[in-house]
Amino acid sequence: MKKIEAIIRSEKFMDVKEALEKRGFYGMTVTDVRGRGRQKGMQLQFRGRVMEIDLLPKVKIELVVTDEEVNDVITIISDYARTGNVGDGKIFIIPIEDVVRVRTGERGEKAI
Amino acid sequence: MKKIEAIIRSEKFMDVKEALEKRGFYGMTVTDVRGRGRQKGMQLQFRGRVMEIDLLPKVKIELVVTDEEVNDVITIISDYARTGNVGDGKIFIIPIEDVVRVRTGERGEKAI
Amino acid sequence: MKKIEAIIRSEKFMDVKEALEKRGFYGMTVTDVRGRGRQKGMQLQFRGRVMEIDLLPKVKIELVVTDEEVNDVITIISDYARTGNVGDGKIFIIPIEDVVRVRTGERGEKAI
Amino acid sequence: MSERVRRAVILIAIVSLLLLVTAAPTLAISPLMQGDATGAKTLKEHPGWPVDFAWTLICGFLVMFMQAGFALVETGFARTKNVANVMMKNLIDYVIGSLAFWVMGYAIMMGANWPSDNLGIIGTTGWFLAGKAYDVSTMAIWFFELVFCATAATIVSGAIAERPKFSVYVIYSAVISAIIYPIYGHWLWGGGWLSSAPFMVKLGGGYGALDFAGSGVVHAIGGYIALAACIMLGPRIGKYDENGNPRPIPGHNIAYAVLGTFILWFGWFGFNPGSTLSAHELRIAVIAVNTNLAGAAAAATAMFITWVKNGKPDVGMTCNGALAGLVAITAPCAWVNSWAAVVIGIVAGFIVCYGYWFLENHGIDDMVGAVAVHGFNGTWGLISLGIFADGTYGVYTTAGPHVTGLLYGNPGFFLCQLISAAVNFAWAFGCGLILFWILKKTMGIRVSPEEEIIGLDITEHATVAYPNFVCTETGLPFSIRGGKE
Amino acid sequence: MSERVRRAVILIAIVSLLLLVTAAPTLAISPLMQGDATGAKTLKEHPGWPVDFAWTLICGFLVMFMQAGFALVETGFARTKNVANVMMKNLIDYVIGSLAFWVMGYAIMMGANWPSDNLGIIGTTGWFLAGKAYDVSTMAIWFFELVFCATAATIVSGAIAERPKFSVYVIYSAVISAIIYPIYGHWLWGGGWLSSAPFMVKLGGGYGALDFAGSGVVHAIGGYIALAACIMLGPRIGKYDENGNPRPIPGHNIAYAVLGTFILWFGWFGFNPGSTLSAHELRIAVIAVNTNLAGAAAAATAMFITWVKNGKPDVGMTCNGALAGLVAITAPCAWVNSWAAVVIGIVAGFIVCYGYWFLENHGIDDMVGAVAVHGFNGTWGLISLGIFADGTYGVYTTAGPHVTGLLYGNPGFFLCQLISAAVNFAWAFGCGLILFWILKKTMGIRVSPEEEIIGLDITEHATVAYPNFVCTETGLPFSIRGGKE
Amino acid sequence: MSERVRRAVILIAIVSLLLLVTAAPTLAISPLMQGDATGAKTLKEHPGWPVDFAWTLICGFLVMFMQAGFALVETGFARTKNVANVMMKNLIDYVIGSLAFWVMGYAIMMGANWPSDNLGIIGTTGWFLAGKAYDVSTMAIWFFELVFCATAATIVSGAIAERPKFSVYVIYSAVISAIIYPIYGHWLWGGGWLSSAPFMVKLGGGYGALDFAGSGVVHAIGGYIALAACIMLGPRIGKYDENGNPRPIPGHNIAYAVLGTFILWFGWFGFNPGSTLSAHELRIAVIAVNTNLAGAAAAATAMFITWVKNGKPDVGMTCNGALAGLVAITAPCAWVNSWAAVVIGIVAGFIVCYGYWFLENHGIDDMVGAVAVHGFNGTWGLISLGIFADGTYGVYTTAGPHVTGLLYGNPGFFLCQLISAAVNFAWAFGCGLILFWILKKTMGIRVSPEEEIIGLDITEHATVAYPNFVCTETGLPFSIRGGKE
Ligand SMILES: Nc1ncnc2c1ncn2[C@@H]1O[C@H](COP(=O)(O)OP(=O)(O)O)[C@@H](O)[C@H]1O
Ligand SMILES: Nc1ncnc2c1ncn2[C@@H]1O[C@H](COP(=O)(O)OP(=O)(O)O)[C@@H](O)[C@H]1O
Ligand SMILES: Nc1ncnc2c1ncn2[C@@H]1O[C@H](COP(=O)(O)OP(=O)(O)O)[C@@H](O)[C@H]1O
Repeated sequence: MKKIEAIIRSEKFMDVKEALEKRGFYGMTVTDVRGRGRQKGMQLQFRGRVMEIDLLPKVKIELVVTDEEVNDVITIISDYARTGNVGDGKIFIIPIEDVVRVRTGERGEKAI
Repeated sequence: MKKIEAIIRSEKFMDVKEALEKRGFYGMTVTDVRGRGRQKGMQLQFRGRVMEIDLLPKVKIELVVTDEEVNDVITIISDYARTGNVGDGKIFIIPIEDVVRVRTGERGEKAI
Repeated sequence: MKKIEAIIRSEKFMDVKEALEKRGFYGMTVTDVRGRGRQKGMQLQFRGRVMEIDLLPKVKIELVVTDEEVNDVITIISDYARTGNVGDGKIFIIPIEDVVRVRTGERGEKAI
Repeated sequence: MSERVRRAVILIAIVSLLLLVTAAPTLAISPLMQGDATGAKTLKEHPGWPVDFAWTLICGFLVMFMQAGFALVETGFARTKNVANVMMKNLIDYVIGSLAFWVMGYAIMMGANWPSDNLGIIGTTGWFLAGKAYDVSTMAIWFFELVFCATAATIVSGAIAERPKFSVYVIYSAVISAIIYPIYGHWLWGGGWLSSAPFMVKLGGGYGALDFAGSGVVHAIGGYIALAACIMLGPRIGKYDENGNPRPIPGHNIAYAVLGTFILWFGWFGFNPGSTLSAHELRIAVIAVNTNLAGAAAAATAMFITWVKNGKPDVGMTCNGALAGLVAITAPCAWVNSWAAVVIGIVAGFIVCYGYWFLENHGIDDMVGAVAVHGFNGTWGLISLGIFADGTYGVYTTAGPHVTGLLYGNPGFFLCQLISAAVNFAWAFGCGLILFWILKKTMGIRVSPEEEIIGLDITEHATVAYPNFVCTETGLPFSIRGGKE
Repeated sequence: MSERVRRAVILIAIVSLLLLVTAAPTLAISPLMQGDATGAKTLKEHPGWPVDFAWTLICGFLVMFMQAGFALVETGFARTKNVANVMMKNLIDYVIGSLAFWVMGYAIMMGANWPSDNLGIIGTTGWFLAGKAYDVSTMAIWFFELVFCATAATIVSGAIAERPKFSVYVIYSAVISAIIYPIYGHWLWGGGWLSSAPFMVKLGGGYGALDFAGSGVVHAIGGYIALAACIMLGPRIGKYDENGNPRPIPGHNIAYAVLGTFILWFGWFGFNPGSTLSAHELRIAVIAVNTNLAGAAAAATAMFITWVKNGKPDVGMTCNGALAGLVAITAPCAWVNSWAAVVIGIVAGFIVCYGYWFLENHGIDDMVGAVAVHGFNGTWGLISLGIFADGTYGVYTTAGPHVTGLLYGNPGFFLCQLISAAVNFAWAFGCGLILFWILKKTMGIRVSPEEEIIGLDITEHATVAYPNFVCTETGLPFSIRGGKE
Repeated sequence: MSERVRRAVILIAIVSLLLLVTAAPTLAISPLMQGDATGAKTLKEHPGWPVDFAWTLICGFLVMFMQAGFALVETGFARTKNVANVMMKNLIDYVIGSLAFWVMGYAIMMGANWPSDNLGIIGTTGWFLAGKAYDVSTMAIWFFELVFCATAATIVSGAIAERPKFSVYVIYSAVISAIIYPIYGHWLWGGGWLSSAPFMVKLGGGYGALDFAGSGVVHAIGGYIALAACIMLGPRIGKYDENGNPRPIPGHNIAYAVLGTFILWFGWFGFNPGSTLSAHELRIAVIAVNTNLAGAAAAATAMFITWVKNGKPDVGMTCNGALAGLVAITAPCAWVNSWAAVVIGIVAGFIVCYGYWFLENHGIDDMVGAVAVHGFNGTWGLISLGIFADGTYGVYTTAGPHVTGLLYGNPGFFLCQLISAAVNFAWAFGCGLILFWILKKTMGIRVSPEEEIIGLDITEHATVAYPNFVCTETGLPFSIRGGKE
């Protein structure tokens, strides 16, 4: 089992979520984060003085899936989160040793 | 060492925290997240029109523990976070290669 | 590749960020979390009655780096986040199996 | 639609119908038996009244605006999950109160005395503002009394917040505005027995119990009903630890609380000076000054008390202090000098701090401190009037007899005030207990523990106050361990 | 600096210059041709006027404060990413409106009738408040009319929020304040044809169309321009699902919305009673009472409607309900009794709920419900005045002829009101369509979809309303799937 | 309890005791030597005064409400970690100011002239509002002057926010309200030398320096004390980068800032028109119009300046612009025509933008822009009065001599105003420097860097303003790199 951690643009989240849902990936955990990378921030003003913001709001989606599903999920997320501009985000694949469903105590793949 | 990532109901957080504390698990990191899974969301209204919310607020607890402690912690969290209804949450076990205590620079298990 | 998860004091975040930037570590994802450990919380009052707060605001920095860079990053973070008092935080090193850059679909180290 | 709702709605439908049927005749198309609805006659008889009408109405507007102040203070002291509910309760008590006071509250409070002019128990004329009550003067007074009534009603919402059923609150709003508040109001301001019965007048030396702008009539009534309601409801989940020690549950927005305090202070200038109902009473200037000084003295006192106690000045308690001083000066504002106003304020500052902590230590979970602010200090207002009245102002008017208190040699009047304070407490607390006891036995007054934990916004209104924000209770207050005195 | 901005600035520079040049002569240093600028003469002729000036001005201040109420209601119903923009629009429409009404709005509205006294289409004197208009009475009326004009202007901002270009809004603000509002205002309040043309007066039986405080002149004008603007702009991205079913987009702060409602209610006491422009009209007391009762009845009605419909009382709709009642009573407030006020309010509560849902179901995305609140209920206000006027008050004054409606045997006046309502709708909706159509064809009225998704705070003002908060749309409203009726 | 607190408390105890002892005799039970406390005599002598009392008091209430406006603007421009502290300072300066002005401020400001009637330096009667000052007229004036005094005091809190010790602020509040403000106030409004010394009156041509509602007396005094305080405190940590370039530190809630601006604008209608102290001065209408136009013109100007400069209209600066215009018109409001009001406003818009940026570039870290808004524009208000006064209004009254400025041929009066502006700056800035220098040397005026970084809410009040929200400074402003001009 793997945990897929995708950091994407906030404004693409809804599309990604719907695409995942259509392919049967319903469970997920979402966090609001701020990130920076190649994307160089943006300019805001405060009382007429310009400033540079270098941490931009992003959404982090965490999905735990079986090993076989990993590539599917990666493809879906990449497809739907992409705009082609810097700042589209990253997907990290992290090994998961075990999963427990709190409600039933089930373990392993059937608990996902 | 493992990282235990538990996603539980917000309203159960206090109970879980106290239970962990009683068994000696004090250190933890907590994040507010939103999640969905089998639980099908809830209905709210806005200006009289009903809407379906499908991401519900959850609390994510992260605890890094030694390999031996993993099962203890899983049991405690499961016991105290359980209501028996869908939405009780999940626990993920993730391998940790090393831990550093910033204050002292200690590494490994003694840094937990 | 590894994911470095550092939980540090909020007020040290700016220093750490600048230090990382100077050594060329620009990409990162930041989350606001609350944590507890040896640090014993703080006292606040509400309407004249004193209370003990045991979860304190911390900042979590996530950086994905190549295996060679891990120690560098650990040193930088430790150096700049340290005050020498309890509550300075922890750094966890987590294995990463793959990284995908959403924009280009690149995978592995070149996607970091 | 749940059964409970269905029943509520049917009830309301029936009541409304009844009211309209009752109303129809009195509202009959011929305005024969009405008062001076155009105002022409009144103006002719009293050419100086325009300024008094303007004064009374504008001050009334300010008092109405206090609703926003209460809403903010209470919402600020509530947790995020109950914000919409607290706001809604504050809106709806004004709404329901307006209608209830129109239907019957006013008639009971300001109508003709029953059983006799000498011993007024309740008023009996002016239902629906129909007939003779369709008169410009009556309307002005109705409006002014309404906003006072609504103030009394709204006090309770903050004290009992975060746990009662919303439907219960709707019914409570109707009952206090239609019955509980008007009756004590009648006794003091409607020519009822406390102010006008011969034995009271004799005891006071020419006047019975007094209350200039409502420390007792408005604030203590609200405060002691709140006390009864808090007792009947019990404390919020998590308010007391296993050993029964109180745990603070901080409000979610201190900025709202301070803003609300400013709005209330602002509105109080309508409340107290406006209560002359006439700008020809130039004493309004003294009243404004006294009001302000008492509020300031009490706020400073409360601030210093917490500063000394915990080493840091507490913001919430300073707000409570300001309100406490304003409540306390409300009864005596027209009859004391500025030095006395400061002293009354200082004492109010002590009362609110120690009163609040005392109640909290004894199992009364009053979210905003309303009992200490409005109840205890309302009583202190009645009593301090009996002490400090300095003989420079008459019975709600410049003309004599001028009112004097204990310090100025009139122990009889001081006794009058003690009687009034005791009756006030008994009436409000008693009615509160009965009302909430009946509601508890019939429909139940408290939401379920699950609902309470999830928050009333979602469970009572299917809404979330701040949907775009990440809100949390994990840091505070869920992780509070044992408050310390 | 983008091209668009450059052009806007140049435009403004030219206009300003023109204005100053025009103004210069009239502002000439000699005050020869001015009115009574000191007020000495006016006071001598009308020694009773100080109270009327004080009343009119203070009520005007309250109406000005309604700007804050609108700003809060609208901001509360907007998403976090548009907060600064909505606030800014509310501030700037008052700013631009003040200047535009000074330059020409007032002259068109209250100036001497053109083409003839009998058939006034527009007013023609008082530009820049110069010359004869430099007079204390004129100034008082200017101020009072300005704050009404600004109310009409600001209604639109909430309806169309979250998508129009800010520059478009600036221009819109100028046009409504300088032209659209003043012209209909002239017809009703400036001696224009709807109120004073002989055929209207004959039809009404001694008076033409009436509107005491502006259900039609202010609210319906704003509401129907909003309707036109909503149609020209189209709904926000995400408001309708693939099947065209509306999806609720909850506002980010329900506490602001309720606070705003309280402030508006408070300000309405300036709006309605203040419209006598004189405290000598003791009828102000009746007006205050009617205003309050209609607001309360409508709020209660809206609450019960949602309670029955969805099983829980809705907070946002209750706020809308209160405002709907206040809008509806604004035209008839001086001419009806309290029973009628309650009935008018109850009907308003139904209109606002079903009106809002109807529009939402038909593709009109009105963020705050302004069309239902101000438009539909503005019309209902005009009509209800034609129905319920009970013959106890004259034409904006105590003196006769007293105004009667359908129920009291004057169908002619009822017809007058229907005509006025129809003209009102045609004028506002028509002008709105033309204005926004021209703007759409020339500069474009809507931001790009990308800008809309990012939010207008960043794209139009380069700012973030709450920089220290983590704000999210992932839970709400992005994850809403299909609203249900 | 820390040592610092202990000392503060003891100090306060001693002072209070002293005050009470001093007070006791004057407060003696016999009202023999008091003024007209009931108001009966005053009313008999001046039967027209009720409307003037009502006007003055209601306007005073509006000014008091400006405290809420200041609190919101300042809190909105502060970071989350200092919200409770900023709110508390705004509350407490009103509280302490009320008491200090009662004890001595009023006596110094409005008491009998010393050393001579011709050359008043300070006032000397009316301590504690006792004795002769227990009089309805005195009380009305006390109240009105108090709320002005509190405005001056509160201006400083926003400028120096996020770094001073709270205890220092308490002491500062007492000193400005008891001494600094009253003395300059006496010179202008208490019959002191600037307005009444023979050489000034001669220079002005029948009147000395004037200031209708306090551009100088209130705003510039507050603004220049703020400047001194900013210099003594130094900038906030992080305000300047290594090269000394300013970095913007955005406030946490732009909605509060705009709401506060609306409240201040609303309150200003009490501030300026109310300063006639009489509704018989029908000029109040002109004053209201001028006030509004200047605010609007300045807001529009500031908006366009930022729009041109950065390509987008800035919300915060537009708010500052509105306030700048209101400050500038405060002195001349009664003496100029509407065209001049617009011009004064436009200039104010430029002054506030470039003034603020200039100071920021020169190391003055003024969180809200108070020096530019209140200081520079206060001075501009005094000077513009000397330029534009058009001879249509007398010296605070309708009666002559009518005031004329430079443009209308009276350079002497223009000189008077320049002198007044210079004295004003010297007095405020000098006193500010001395006061904060003494406090710095004795108790220290600034919290430690650690405390500043953690935030004053926790370190000064042991509280958190929004405990249920996740607040962050990681996105903004901690990650701002170098502001650009
Ligand atoms: N090395 C990294 N470690 C952790 N998160 C990263 C890293 N690099 C980028 N990110 C996250 O990915 C987001 C997008 O990265 P960015 O480099 O701006 O875009 P792109 O991947 O399209 O080049 C960032 O905002 C940040 O949250
Ligand atoms: N595949 C998944 N990946 C990540 N998080 C998940 C996944 N499935 C569920 N979750 C998280 O667990 C929470 C509870 O899951 P849910 O399926 O509703 O309950 P249960 O586990 O009791 O069936 C969700 O709200 C979500 O935060
Ligand atoms: N076992 C743990 N698992 C996860 N997070 C931890 C753990 N222990 C500590 N932390 C995080 O590290 C932070 C600092 O830990 P603490 O023990 O207070 O300081 P120190 O590491 O300096 O002794 C905590 O606030 C918490 O967020």
